[in-house]
Amino acid sequence: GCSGAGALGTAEGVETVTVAIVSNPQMEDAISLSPQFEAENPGIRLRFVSLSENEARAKITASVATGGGEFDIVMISNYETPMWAQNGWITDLEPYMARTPGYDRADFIPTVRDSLSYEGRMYSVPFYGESSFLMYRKDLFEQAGIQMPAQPTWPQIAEFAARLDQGEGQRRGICLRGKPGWGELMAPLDTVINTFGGRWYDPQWQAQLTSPEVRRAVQFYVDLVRTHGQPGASQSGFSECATQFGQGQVAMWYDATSAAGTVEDPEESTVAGRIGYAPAPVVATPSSGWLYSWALGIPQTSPRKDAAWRFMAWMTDRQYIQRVGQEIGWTSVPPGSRQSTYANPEYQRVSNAYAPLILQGLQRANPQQPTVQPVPYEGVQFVRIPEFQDLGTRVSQQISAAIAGQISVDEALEQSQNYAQTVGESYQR
Amino acid sequence: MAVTTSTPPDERTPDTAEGAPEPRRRRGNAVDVWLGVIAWVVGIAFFFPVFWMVLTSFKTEADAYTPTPKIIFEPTLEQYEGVFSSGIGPYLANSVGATVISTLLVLLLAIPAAFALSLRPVQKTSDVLFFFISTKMLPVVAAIVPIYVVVNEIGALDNIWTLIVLYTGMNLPIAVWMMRSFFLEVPGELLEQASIDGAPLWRTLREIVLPIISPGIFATALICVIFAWNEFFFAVNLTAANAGTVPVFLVGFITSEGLYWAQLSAAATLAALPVVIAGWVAQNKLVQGLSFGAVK
Amino acid sequence: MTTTLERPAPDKQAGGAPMIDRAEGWRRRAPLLPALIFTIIVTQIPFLLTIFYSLQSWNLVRPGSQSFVWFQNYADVFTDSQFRQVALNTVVMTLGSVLIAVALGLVLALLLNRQFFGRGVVRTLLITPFLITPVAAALLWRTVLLDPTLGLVNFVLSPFGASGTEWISEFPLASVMAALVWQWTPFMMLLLLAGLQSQPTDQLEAARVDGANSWSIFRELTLPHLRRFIELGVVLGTIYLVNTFDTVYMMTQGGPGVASANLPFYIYQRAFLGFDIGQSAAMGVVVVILTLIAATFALRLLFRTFSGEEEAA
Amino acid sequence: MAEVVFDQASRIYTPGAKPAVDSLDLTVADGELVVLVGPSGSGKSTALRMLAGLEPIDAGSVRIDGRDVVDVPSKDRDIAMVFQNYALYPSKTVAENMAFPLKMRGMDKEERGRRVRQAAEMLGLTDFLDRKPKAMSGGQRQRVAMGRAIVREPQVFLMDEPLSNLDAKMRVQTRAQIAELQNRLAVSTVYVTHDQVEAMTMGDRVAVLADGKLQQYATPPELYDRPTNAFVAGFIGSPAMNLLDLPRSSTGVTLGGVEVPLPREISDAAGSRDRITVGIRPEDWVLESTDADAGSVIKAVVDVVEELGSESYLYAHLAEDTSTSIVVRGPGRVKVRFGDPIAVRPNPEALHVFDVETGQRLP
Amino acid sequence: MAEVVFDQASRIYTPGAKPAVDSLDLTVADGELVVLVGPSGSGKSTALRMLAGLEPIDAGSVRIDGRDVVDVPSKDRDIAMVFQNYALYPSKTVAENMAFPLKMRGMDKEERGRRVRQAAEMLGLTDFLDRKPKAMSGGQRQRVAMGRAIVREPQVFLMDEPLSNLDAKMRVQTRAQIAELQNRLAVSTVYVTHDQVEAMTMGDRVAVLADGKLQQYATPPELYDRPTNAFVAGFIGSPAMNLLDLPRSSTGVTLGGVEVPLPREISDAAGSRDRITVGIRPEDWVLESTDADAGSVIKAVVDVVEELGSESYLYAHLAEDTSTSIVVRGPGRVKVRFGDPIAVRPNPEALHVFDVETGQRLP
Ligand SMILES: Nc1ncnc2c1ncn2[C@@H]1O[C@H](COP(=O)(O)OP(=O)(O)OP(=O)(O)O)[C@@H](O)[C@H]1O
Ligand SMILES: Nc1ncnc2c1ncn2[C@@H]1O[C@H](COP(=O)(O)OP(=O)(O)OP(=O)(O)O)[C@@H](O)[C@H]1O
Ligand SMILES: [Mg+2]
Ligand SMILES: [Mg+2]
Repeated sequence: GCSGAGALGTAEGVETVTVAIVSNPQMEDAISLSPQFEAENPGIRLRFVSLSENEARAKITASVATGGGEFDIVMISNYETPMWAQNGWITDLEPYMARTPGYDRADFIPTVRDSLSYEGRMYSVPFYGESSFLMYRKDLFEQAGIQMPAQPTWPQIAEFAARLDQGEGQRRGICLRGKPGWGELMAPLDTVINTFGGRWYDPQWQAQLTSPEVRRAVQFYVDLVRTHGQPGASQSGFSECATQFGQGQVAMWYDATSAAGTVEDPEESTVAGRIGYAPAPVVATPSSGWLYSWALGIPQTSPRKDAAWRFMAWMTDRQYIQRVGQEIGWTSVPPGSRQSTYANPEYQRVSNAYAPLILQGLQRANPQQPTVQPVPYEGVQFVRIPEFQDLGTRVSQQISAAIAGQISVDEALEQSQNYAQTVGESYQR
Repeated sequence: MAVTTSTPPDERTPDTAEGAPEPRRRRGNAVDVWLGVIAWVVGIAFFFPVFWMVLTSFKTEADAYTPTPKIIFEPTLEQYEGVFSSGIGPYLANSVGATVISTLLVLLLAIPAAFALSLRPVQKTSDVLFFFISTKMLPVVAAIVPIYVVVNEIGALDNIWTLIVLYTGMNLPIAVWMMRSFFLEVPGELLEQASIDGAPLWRTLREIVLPIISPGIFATALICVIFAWNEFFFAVNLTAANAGTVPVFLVGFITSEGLYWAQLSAAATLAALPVVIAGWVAQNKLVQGLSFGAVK
Repeated sequence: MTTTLERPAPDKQAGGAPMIDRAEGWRRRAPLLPALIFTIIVTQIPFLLTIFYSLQSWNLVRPGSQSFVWFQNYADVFTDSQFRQVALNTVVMTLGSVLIAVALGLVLALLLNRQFFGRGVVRTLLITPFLITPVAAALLWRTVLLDPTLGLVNFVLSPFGASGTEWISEFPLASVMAALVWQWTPFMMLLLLAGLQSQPTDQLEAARVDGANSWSIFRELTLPHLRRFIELGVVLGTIYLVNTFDTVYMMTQGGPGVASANLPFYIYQRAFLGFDIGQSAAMGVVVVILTLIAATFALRLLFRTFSGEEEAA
Repeated sequence: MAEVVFDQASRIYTPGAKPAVDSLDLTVADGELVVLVGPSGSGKSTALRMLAGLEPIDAGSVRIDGRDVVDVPSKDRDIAMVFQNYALYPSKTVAENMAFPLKMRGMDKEERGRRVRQAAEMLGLTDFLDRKPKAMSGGQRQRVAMGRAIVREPQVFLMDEPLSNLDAKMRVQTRAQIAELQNRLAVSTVYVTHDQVEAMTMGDRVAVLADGKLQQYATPPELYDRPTNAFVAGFIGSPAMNLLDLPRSSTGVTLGGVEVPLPREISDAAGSRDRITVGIRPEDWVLESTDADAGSVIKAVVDVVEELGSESYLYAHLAEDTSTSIVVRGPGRVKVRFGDPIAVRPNPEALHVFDVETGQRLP
Repeated sequence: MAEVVFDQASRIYTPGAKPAVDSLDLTVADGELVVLVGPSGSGKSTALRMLAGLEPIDAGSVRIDGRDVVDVPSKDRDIAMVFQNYALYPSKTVAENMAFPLKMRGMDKEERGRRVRQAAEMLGLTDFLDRKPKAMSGGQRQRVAMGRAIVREPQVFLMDEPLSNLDAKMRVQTRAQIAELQNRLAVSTVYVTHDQVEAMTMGDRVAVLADGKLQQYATPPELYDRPTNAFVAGFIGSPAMNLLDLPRSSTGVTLGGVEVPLPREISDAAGSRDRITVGIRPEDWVLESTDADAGSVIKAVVDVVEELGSESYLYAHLAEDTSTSIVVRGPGRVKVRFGDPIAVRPNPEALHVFDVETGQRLP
């Protein structure tokens, strides 16, 4: 009997729902609260597979695309959801939502909800949503006599970084992701490219990565991180920057809004309470924050869709937010999914420094028109085509190499343009 | 501090009457001492990262992140508690299962095969051996795609038995090679004597040959255990929730929201511990096994 | 009976003997079969499938993209400058690590092949890196040792003004190799130590009496004696290191760019990030062919090594 | 308790190559101890292994107690074998080693124990029954191997150089013990050695092999006194017989310028040959005074003197013909030293004469 | 070409334990061949290795050519050594093996080649110069090892059982060759063996060691004729001297019920002892007719007869006292067989007498 004997010591008799998730603090909280769910639903056992972002994405994509069926719930983003819905790989959740009383679909932040829909129907439900913004050390800015503008521009940020940089081995000006991966380096860089007026493709699917706008943007990013950025830049992603910023080793950090929860946690951060927030810096566009959501979906192959939905609903409804707020702390609630969260006075009390900015960022993000000129694709910090995972990662490797100083920005973009062109060609016919 | 075999002067036999020469010393004593010191320094240098890992695992995260590394701190077990509470248990169980079962399978298949190959009349012995070892030369990565597809087709993804089969296949060639060289060390007369004494082949194998080569079997098993326990490529690509092994757990442990060195160290220490202890205990056998029995 | 004797010898051979021989042969060969069949199934069938896939265009994330393209994938592989870069990396990484590990291992083996206080302890310390799970070892190197701000290496080097070096981004290949060398040196040391200890002492004594000093003894006798063990170490080390995946995956993810990517990692990326089954299969086939060419030489060596040994035994 | 017959038995390892054992004809009478002796590579072990069933018999047949055993596997031939390195099972104790063949034959435990104890007593191994072979000396191991062979009470004992791993002293002791044991048990025995002293001292009959071919099969005295050819003559006896290739003269042969007369029957047998090979054992030289008349004695110069106490051997070269060396047995105490001249004369009664080409004995 | 002196030299492997070599005093004269002989573990190899500089000298001193070499490393002692397994360098050809010591002394290539060729010629190795040792037979390897020693033209040759890996025939041949070579080169030589035949045949003088202590140091005939103690008496000679522990009687001793008179000086030396150890070499028995008077001959029953051709050895036990075994040398051809009675009488002139307790020679 090989069925169900996949692991040694599997408990038989109850329905086990396997959840593939990206390991981050909010998900860890969900895991720690999940025994409550199991207590409320004795017929369901949960099993979590938590992986870091890159691994999770590779694993989940492979599993869902090949119908591997290891998972009943997968954590995916607004990048995958519409495509996978189109491919018929994941389950339409509208009927489930409709059946679930009190599950307030309308409460989801509209841009987030739309980004998780295909033909108007939601195929995944957001666990949290994020945009990007700039975090900075208020105390340091004060010391240096710098005033953060309400809507900073990138050149201003570069200047601040220079002024706050204490040199090698000491506190640096800014932390920017440099670790390869389309979900790592590529995300903030894409917003910079967009706001500099660059784009991946023109409407004829001609790759545009060597255009002057993209060049300028990338050169700016690379120069900034190389001159005033954190040490080990080409290896640092979200986690490394979180550590650097939390340990007071950089003065600014441009990254996901979800970072706020971490850096404001006094247990893990030495700078909690001394942080200011500003919208994503811009150049040529009015706003430049990204739109991203980690959401939960059910692969079509899952034989336990009802049980899976029970847990997904539990994890994404309003009560869950309450539960986290009460049991773990209001700084830890998953942000950016429900409007009601932002109306919650308890949440407002702990998060008024950044919460409005997050909501604003999410609402202003414009995946349909991310940059100045028209594009044939959707997405702010990604291009929603299946090849982008690979393309984005490969391009990010090139840029990362440029950040490491191994190659020049031009060389990196040259190579990237080749990749992009090859991919673009398959869309031209 | 080097121990030499020379006798201290006062222990000399007293009856060296006439010549009673000057105290005897060993040549190059100073050099010996220095080389010993160098060996110690190098040994400690090689071990230091491991030591530091273990040390870090007893720190709090705050103690772990200090620009000046901390040697003195208040040790805590909280990281280990953290690792265990984050569910290393099933992964450990999977690792143990995959390692033990695949090693047993390897032995079960390799012992008869090596025995057959060490006996005279199997024709094309060296072809077969060549085949076995050449499978080791082929990069696994070239086969991962079809393996993934096939395993997926038969619905065996994330199944511990998949890993067991693959680990068996991975270790079998080396095991056959090693064991054969051990078998070759068994004097032919013993087999002949056994056949004159009327023992059937399997009985000869069981009663005469296996006891002789048991150190070799042990060494082989140990090496299979090391490689199976540490295997990562198959594990990361073919398992998910059910059948993940300890290295996979370790990778999952690097959360995307922050590297916790201390906790990571605790997890890494736990992951490495079984094999390290086994290796320490059996290091002599290991030498024998690694040199393919080329050393008696 | 005498008639039997008159018959020419081959006659008798042709009669009863071969029948017995055949049955006997099978009886002796039978124990080999399970292992052989198992190995063929587990290792050969996937390779055949690899060849099959390599002739297709098939991207997992684009359903319905599967079609026969014959050698298009191979053409793409050979025009991929990254692939060439990665192939070169693989050679440098594998051979470099193996050779450095062998050289260091030799030095350590020589150090340990003498009596000194606590020899057993030192050996135990030295072999530990080999036993550490490679994933853990890679993590250890990436964080505890090579981290630019908190790493021990920079801490130790800071008095020499070398602090702040971003080892992993500035010297990605070297960093990975350092970790590999750290793990494999103990293996080589053990192997060579065993080799040293198998050298007959009377030869060494004869050389001393013949007037050789330590260096001459090493060069003229010990090194030739160790050759077989060095070859074995190189071949085994290459077999395992050419397949290095975990260290690259955990330390650098092949980056920056592809500066530290080796073929296993690159193919993995093509397969599990790009989901380009056809491309990755084609690369796999190319790698197999290249390895087979290299392996034929290596195996010759190995076989000579081992047949030599049997001769001596 | 059986007669063993090799009947034109041959073994060809590599088809087409020279047989390792070539049409061997040999009969071992019931209870007899026959020694196979010969230089290295002469096929002794191969012949023994054919009898043991460890090598196939490619032509001819081998019979034990009248039964053709060509197709009988080793274990059914009812033989016991003692190997050069004893082939003791290292993982078993002495008692288990000795009991193993009995166990394989399904003998019950009690009977096994009884037989093992009995054999152990006979060989003085009683105190070692619980030891592992590793913890025993060479001589003790040898006795265990003997014990394992005799508990079986087989029809035939086979021994392949069973003493060659022992030191000289031990070898002399043990060979007498084995001979005595075999006498007592009266089991037909084939004993292989390359040491002619062992062959001479132990064998009821001795078969001399060379190049896979039987040279002579006879009792030790016959072998010594009437070797059938120059090979056997040179092989048997230590130091070896002096074999000199000499020109004929009218009454005999010329050696070192001296006329050595040959007995009539030898002279006749030599016929019209120009040269013959003359064999003189070291003890068949008579030492003469060096003052003796030049024509009647052979003068030589001593190279080496070996004094064994009870006798001595003088290695010398002829004064007349320095390229010819001879070995002469002298009394226990001789005065001569390196470089001294000696004078010798062969005892004409004890000469052996062989054909120069074929090496065949002449008379 | 040097005198070698061991002066109270000792070697203690394990502090506190019995020395492996205990205060050895030994002088090897210039050009002399001295054999160290003794049973296994008696310290022969250790003594040799002390001389070679391979073992430290824990007490006393060793002098070569008058120079104390205690602190001189091997390579500066100007000695050459031949090891039991020859210790040839497996990765080098025969020529390279032989040239190695010369190369290490910085001799130029041409001169090396010349000397190697010369030595190879002397040893008949010219055809093998390009072979690796692996491809050579035991005897050839032995000669290569000899060659490597002689090219050096050292002050002292050391040989540790250089023949023990050869077969019996080869050993007899080679020992004469070595003795002759040493005679010719006249290099002081220390030769270790546990085989007393080798010791007797090769040594100018023989040092018998037991338990690390020197028992006797004398020429072979002296050793044979006047062993200083029962150990040496039993060790030298093959088959070994019969050593019988006998009660005194008025005129001599009683053996097998027969009164054996002792010569006067022995009798005197034995003094008032009740029992003495009497040693009789196998050749010192006189075989008598079995019909002889019971009082005058000793009756025995034959266990084993070893016929060597030129002589024979009868292993027998006394009829009167079956637990006493004796070895008697007989003529080349004897009629007696297993179980036959014989009658013997010791030659009273050739008796050796030792103290029962100390084993010291009495007269
Ligand atoms: N397994 C084998 N394959 C091929 N030839 C062999 C084999 N065994 C022995 N021979 C050859 O057969 C011949 C006889 O060998 P055998 O071992 O019987 O000699 P032997 O008289 O026992 O010699 P030794 O005294 O060295 O033991 C030799 O020429 C040997 O090379
Ligand atoms: N390396 C060593 N360490 C400790 N004891 C030793 C060592 N080598 C020899 N001995 C002991 O010293 C004694 C003399 O040994 P040695 O090798 O000199 O004997 P030997 O006369 O050469 O014997 P053999 O004939 O067996 O070679 C023995 O008791 C032996 O056990
Ligand atoms: Mg043989
Ligand atoms: Mg010795």
